[in-house]
Amino acid sequence: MFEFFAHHSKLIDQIGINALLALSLSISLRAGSLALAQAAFMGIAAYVSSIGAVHLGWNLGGAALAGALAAALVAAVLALPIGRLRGVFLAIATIGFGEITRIIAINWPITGGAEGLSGIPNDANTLSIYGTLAVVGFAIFLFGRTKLALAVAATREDESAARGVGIDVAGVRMGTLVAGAIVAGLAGALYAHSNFFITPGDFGFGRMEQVLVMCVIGGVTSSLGAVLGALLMTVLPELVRFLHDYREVSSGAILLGIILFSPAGIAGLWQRRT
Amino acid sequence: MRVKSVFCAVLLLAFGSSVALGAGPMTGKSVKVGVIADVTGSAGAYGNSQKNAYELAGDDLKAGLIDAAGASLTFDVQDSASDPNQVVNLVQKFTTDGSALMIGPTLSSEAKKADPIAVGKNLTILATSNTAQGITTMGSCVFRDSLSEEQVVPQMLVKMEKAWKVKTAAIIYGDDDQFTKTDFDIFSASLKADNIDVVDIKTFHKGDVDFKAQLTAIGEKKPDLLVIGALIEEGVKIATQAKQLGFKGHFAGGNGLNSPKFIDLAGPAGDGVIVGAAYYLGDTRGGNKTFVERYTKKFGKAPDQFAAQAYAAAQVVAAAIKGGATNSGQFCSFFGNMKPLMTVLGPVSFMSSRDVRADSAILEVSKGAFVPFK
Amino acid sequence: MLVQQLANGVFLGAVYALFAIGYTLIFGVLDILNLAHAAIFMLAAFVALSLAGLGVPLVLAFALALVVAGLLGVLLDRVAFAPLRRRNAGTLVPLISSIGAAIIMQGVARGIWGPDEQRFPANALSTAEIHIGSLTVGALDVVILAIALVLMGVLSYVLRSTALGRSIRAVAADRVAAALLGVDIERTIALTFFIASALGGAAGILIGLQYNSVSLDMGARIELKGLAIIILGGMGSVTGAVIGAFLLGAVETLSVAYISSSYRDAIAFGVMFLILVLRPTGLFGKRALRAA
Amino acid sequence: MTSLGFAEQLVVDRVSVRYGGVLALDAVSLEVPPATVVGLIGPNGAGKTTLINAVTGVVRPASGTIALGEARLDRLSQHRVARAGIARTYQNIRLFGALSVADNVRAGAYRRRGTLSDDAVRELLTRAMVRDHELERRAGTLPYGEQRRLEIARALASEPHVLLLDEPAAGMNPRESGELRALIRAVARLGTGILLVEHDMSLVTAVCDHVLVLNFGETIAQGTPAQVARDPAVIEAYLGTGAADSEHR
Amino acid sequence: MALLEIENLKAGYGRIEVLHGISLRLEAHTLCAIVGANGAGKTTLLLALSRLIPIREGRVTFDGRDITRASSHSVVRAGLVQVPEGRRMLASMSVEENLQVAGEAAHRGSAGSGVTEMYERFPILGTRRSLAAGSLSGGEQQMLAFARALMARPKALLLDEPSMGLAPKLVETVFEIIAQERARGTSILLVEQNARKALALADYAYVLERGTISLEGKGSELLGREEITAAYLGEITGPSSR
Repeated sequence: MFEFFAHHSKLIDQIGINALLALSLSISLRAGSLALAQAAFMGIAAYVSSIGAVHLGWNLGGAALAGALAAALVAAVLALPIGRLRGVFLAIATIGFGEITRIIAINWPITGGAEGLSGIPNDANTLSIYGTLAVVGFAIFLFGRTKLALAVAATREDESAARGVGIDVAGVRMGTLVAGAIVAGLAGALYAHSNFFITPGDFGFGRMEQVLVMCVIGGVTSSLGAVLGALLMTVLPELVRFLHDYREVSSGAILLGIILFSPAGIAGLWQRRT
Repeated sequence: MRVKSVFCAVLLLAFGSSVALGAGPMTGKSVKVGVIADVTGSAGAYGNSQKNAYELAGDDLKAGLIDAAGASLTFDVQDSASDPNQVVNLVQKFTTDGSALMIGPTLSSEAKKADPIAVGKNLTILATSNTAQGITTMGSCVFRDSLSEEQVVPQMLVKMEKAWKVKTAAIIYGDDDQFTKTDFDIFSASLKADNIDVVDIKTFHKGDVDFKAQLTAIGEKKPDLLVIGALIEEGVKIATQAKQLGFKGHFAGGNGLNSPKFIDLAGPAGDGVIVGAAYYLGDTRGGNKTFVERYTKKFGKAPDQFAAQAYAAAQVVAAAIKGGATNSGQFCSFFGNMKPLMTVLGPVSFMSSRDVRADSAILEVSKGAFVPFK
Repeated sequence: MLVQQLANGVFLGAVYALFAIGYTLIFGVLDILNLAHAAIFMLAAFVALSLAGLGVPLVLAFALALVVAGLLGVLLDRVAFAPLRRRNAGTLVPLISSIGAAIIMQGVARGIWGPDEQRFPANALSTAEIHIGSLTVGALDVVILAIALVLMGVLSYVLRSTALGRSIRAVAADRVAAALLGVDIERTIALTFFIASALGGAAGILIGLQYNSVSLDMGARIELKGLAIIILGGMGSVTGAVIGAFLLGAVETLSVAYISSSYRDAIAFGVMFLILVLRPTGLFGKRALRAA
Repeated sequence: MTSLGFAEQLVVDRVSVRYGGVLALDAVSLEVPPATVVGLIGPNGAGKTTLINAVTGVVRPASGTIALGEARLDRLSQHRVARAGIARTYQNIRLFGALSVADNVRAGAYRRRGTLSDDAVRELLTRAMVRDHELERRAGTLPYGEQRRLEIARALASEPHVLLLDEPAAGMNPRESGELRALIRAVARLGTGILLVEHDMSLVTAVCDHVLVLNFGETIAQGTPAQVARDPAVIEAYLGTGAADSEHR
Repeated sequence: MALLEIENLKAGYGRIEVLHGISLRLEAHTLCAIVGANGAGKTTLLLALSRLIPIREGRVTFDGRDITRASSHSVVRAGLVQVPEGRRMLASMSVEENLQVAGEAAHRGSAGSGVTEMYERFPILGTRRSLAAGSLSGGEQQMLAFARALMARPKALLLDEPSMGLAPKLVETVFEIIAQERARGTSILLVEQNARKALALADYAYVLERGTISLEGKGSELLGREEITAAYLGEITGPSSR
């Protein structure tokens, strides 16, 4: 057991970070918003926390909080112009936002541009990653029992009817975007602090696609599903290593297979609710 | 004359090693080297060359063209799919599976994430394609046999200025790639040092295919020299489109353009481009002629710099084994004290900074081939 | 310089347009974002290149590759979209399945053609240049522009004046009404995929020719640009996609020339973002496909 | 059961609504006092839906005022109107289909403090005559009639001052619509004012204290159901001559 | 054998079964009415017949052919054509294109002379031919909806609430068109809430209540039946009929 952990600790850390990312996306998908800015939020927090750690000597806790806060702030500002957008349009607007963020990171001297930011203290360990995951998971669980969770679900189901019972739909959507950004931000900070080095390319459309796939594979709005999706999609490339040149094909095929044969994602395989 | 003597040397080497085969002082010892390469994904073209080189090295070990003193030397090449996470996982694998040495990963940005893990586990690293700054400073056993641009570019500019009296230059480079951004930094510093006036700087992004807007703007300024900070794909298009738009100046590029593929892809548009490089395909030292022939035969194309640097790494590793190294610590101390070793890159040794000390080549594309620039 | 830059923008825009038309056509008819469009774009270029490599005349290779791209599109629909359509899976799930399909196609292409960038056989392409005053354009660029315009013209004619076009527009306007009129919905969708993918393939081949390079990741960049274009023009609008493409070509070249090459893509996406926020229907809106 | 003896009166005062250049509602006034059922009838396109939209904050009146007691509603956003105490049902049922029956009712009580207990939910279901009390069942899987009644339960859960019912009898058979009649009266008796948009004239006649008839955005008649039914302008506009049954959904 | 025969048909949406075993017959050259309150399943029945929703159980034959599992377009091509509720215009396409697409779809090719015939039959459409269908008035749209269906030269028409949302005068016109079409020999299955008018016109009629047939008989007979009037006409005819 210990040996297994020693051999795979980095993989285990990645699973944790990816689970946080998938969770963060599932939070905004819960309100029915297909906002695909998680990679950008992650990046913003990764840079804020790393710059703080490198130049100002912040410790992990402070850096992670500052990063998450910065991501939350950006999300709150972003929520205003995109408030009217829905569905694919929202998706595209947020993808555009992600690209703009990435390009700014490339050109802004403080980020180190394409050459990346190095010297980030490597102080995020498995404990801090899974501790954060547990706290976030518990927070989501607690939130699920509040009235606000009902407001979020109602907003997803029918915005107009939700307004009709007094739910502030714009507020709910902004709230979930910001909450998602905080979680993505924590993931970003942990990512930076367990990777020594970050570049803008770490937070591009490819990353966003990856997170989206994990989340949908898991079952879109299920927290457990998001974690399972992250687990599967992180471990899969390592598991199919023996396929060599056809690794890519197999992961695409598995993705397609789950989509086609289990509409509710992995979570739906045993968690069929009426 | 020189060709002849090298040929003899190769023959001797081949003869000598075949004698050694199966009966060397290291017979019965086995050494596994973990290789991380981006065989697939966006950096797949480079990783593939590297993978090919180790495959050939495997063949050549059997054929006795590389001498590992009878030890069984294997290169465990794993694909990291241009995904830093997979690189990290592979490094962890190699720190625990008995690998005596790690070679790779392909990209500098990957190395910066992954190498510290190996350093933490005291696994010696030999990088073959990382050219960014700050690679070997990550640990006291991190080496590279890839010549950095800083070592090449200044010599190159001096030569060009002499030949052409260059007064003004423009730079176009990829600003979202670590390698090409480094190119830009080094070129602009060297240009400044040489008092060459930089009249325009334009950027592009990875995967761009159309550079006409940038080149039209640059063309207006009529610089004597256009510096291309690009990898092959973009570099080819930049050279082609610049010529198409009627650019009359000279072209210079960094290591990124030094590949037979550049000539292949650029065709006549490549003519006259000067590159500062770590490897010269036409070099005849260190078994390079045989290497080029065997590589071309096996893979249907000539080796590029990535392949050559990887193959040279295999030669260095074999030499280390011959020198008695079988574990990480022994490799580290062997590399640190290595006398110049003749490889396909020419004589190679490591400086105290663990960067490589090797010849640079200033090459010119001429009639579809790289020739030394005079 | 402005004239040269605008000309650069036009040549860039023509191929963008071909790519984006297919994107937008599928969105117009099915309301889904097909992220595998870029993979077909890439595969078509490789197919054409391989055919040309076998000695097939370029024109024929082009035509055959278009057919292959079209058939790939039909296959894509059958495998990745049709099953989801039957269970009314919404817009998000097909988006993901298109990502899955794209990964598979990418992997297959790598298996067949390897990771290296490739070029068309030497002498297959003209490198002649045309000079008009201070303006320099490649003869090849002009030919490609002409092909792109002809293909767009043909598509516009098909959509406006043929039975097939009318049935495509009918399905885009109201799938149930079209079915009740006797339109074979699945066949129409298959043909839409054929046309859209063939055009996407044409874009891939023409870009491959124009820059004489075909590579595995050629789809990745244009994928996001395609999104910007169909937003500029209005999702689902063919006319919009064409105009959006030329607009993006112009925005890109002019921002390089007059603002900053480093922020070129940020400016392009910024314009897209603004259009989405200020006028989500784009410059033409979805209705335009339906009216063609 | 909760008594709402203190319910506020809804006052719509000379409200006009414009869509582009078209005047959809022209200075319409009406009052819904507590414990009163007011009927709103008129041909399709007469402005009934527009009036409901104006009251619920979906559209903003070009002129006129809407007030609930002392509070002005006409400048409030939709959810604030709902929080002020206006609840509604929809012509084409708009339940939260993937949520459970209980969660639909609880969402209805969103404006109230705390969350409803299962017992409170059951009581509301009983009041609204929902037969199926399986609280965890997905609302979208209920039969049509049950969905309509669940929607009413959701609206009642907010303990509204005023309840807007948009064609609640649509799709109900006579027995069900008879039950609906009793339900409406019972709700009104407890103090809630009700604005009922309905085509089923027998229901309107049976439950309404006052009826307002709209045509082309204008009020053309009002009074008791009997008065309105005799009004020549109403017969002409709404029922048509010789085609008494032409106007329905 | 009847032109259209439905035996024990069950259908619905998702988990909900709306029709619980419907059997009915439409004889050739007759008009058969289906009346019932909103939500009774009338539209569901027509959608199932046009094969837009799956038939779960039972059998449908049309013109001697089993169409229980047929595709929607093959049903149209066999001559069973629906004029849908709400008219469902292809709003941004012109009047002429609406007709063309219908003709081309039904005959797999050219719309032929059908378009001209429709202009002769509905002159108002001719004057509007290049306008977008969405810009027509309600009455004009209903005419276009009819004309579009007739482009297929149907043997039988399925009409779903053709008088819905129309002014009284136009309702008369619509029922005139229905009568004419029957006179031309087309069989018609008419779904209407306007039960009086429908029954008056019908050769035979069924009353649909909550997914099952509760009554059937000749149109004129049903019209006179007390329980029909009480149960189905009472609530939809308004105060003047009470």
